[in-house]
Amino acid sequence: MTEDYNVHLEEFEGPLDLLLYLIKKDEVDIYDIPIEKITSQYLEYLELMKMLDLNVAGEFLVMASTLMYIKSMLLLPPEERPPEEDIDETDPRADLVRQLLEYKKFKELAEQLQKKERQREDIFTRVASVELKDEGSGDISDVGIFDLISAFSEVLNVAGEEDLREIFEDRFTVTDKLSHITEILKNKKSVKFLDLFDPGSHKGEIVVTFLALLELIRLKTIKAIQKKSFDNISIELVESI
Amino acid sequence: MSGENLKNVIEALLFSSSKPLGIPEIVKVLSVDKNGSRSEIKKAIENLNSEYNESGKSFFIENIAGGYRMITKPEYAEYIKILYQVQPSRLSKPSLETLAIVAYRQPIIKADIEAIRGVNVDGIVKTLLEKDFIKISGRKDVPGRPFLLATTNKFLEYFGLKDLNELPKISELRQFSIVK
Amino acid sequence: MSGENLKNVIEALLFSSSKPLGIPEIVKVLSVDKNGSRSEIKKAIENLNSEYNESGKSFFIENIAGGYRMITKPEYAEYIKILYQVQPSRLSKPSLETLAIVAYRQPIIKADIEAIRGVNVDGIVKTLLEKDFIKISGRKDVPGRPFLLATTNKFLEYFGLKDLNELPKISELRQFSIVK
Repeated sequence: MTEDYNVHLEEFEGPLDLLLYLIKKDEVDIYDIPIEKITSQYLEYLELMKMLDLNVAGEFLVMASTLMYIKSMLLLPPEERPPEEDIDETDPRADLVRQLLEYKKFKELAEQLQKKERQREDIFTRVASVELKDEGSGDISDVGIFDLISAFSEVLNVAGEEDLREIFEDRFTVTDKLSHITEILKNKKSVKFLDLFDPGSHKGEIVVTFLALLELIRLKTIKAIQKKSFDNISIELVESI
Repeated sequence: MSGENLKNVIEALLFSSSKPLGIPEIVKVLSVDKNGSRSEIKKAIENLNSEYNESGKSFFIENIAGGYRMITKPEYAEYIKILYQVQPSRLSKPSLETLAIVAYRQPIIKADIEAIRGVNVDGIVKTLLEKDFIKISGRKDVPGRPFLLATTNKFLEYFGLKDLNELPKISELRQFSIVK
Repeated sequence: MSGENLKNVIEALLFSSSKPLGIPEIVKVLSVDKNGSRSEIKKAIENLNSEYNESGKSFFIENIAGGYRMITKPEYAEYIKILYQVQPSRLSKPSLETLAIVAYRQPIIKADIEAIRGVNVDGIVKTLLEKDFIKISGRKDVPGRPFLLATTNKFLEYFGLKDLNELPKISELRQFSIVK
């Protein structure tokens, strides 16, 4: 069912993005990460991603074991922890925090570059630039993959408590849903993410709808937008020529 | 060549080119006839810009990617966009992040980008190479002699940067004590 | 829209367009905001032209093929031609592919390049010879004694290679999927 539409998460985001996402979502201090809580949330997302057959990269699993290792280290009294080299703190979270901060720095630099990219869209050289665009008013950000997964887990909660790893029937195919979603969006300009899922529909259908959405986002046929972080997500057609 | 004539030739050159022109290129073109020194050329470009500004032209000359280019003022974008209803091709977040890492840490090997991003970047590096935003700038002198990656002039142009010094400073970001 | 503003928008449109713009196209763009009648637009273009003339600009607006276009004055053509000659042009994809074949298989005869690429490469080989990326390094000892082709020092320089041993291994290129 999902074979042809195996979404490569690499094209979206990685384990560090997920961790930063969870840290921001829970508004926890990056210098004092509640490892136990974050680890269990991380593992939940991993489960969801696996269930969606998102082709979870090995890096996500490596990070999971790193988190669990840190968790176990924190259970030991400080003097029994193996001595760390090069770090003047004995906190087992130190390396991870440093990696997160370093990555966060580049994420912010990337945002600065993105601002410059947008500014350039208002400038034309003598031979008209082909890279034109037409975008509505600002203050709307593109939605990250984890926002989508969060929204998706809400849908699943509504759908009931069946085993998430059940084998889905082949009644709904990603291809069907691809055209279904595109049809809806041709008629309406914008649709709320949650409205694309019928309440009470079969879980297989929900998963297929979600995969179709990811595929459409990857193909840049649609875009997911959010007015502010953790707000409701809406889906729009990317206007083509 | 008189100052007036020099200025006009430079204007004609800039006007007819969509790519930024470097001073050396302009010097070369002028040398066929008479010549203009680097400083004369720079002065002429400054004069052109003040003229455009005073007479309220819709365009000006920008200093970008090591060269000069005539572009429209941003305030006319809304009209020009109506004329060319084309989709923007924007870079994805992972691409922007990877570019940021290359830009600030260049020259850098792929493995070091991966260490920062925490994921494999084969696909993204390939796309960025194809789009000419980054280039292979040499090899690192370590076992395996991996390729070093660096940003290109196209990168500077795309983001509207004169040179790499114009990259947003890391200190302009919110302060973190990254180094203990 | 004031006359001044109308004129500026039209200037920006003409400046950024590579094709001649018809009055109806300009009317359409302006109609989004406020509007300009056909005669107002024509008047604005006339005004722009007198301004360019008075301030001795190197370009003007010509009425051609039922539309309007900004072009450089003929007297600057000689400089623009020189510019195109001195401007470093990027190698095309077919040129790069041919160059790659020569680089990895040198010395090689033209017929063997054609056998790999599946197309006639006369034009490309000629260009590469002119640009000094490849040279004739001898003749092959087969009937007809065809020329053998090899890369030059300029080739090494252009690609930032110390010597031919620095050429990326095919396996490394595959890593970035530069070759399929």
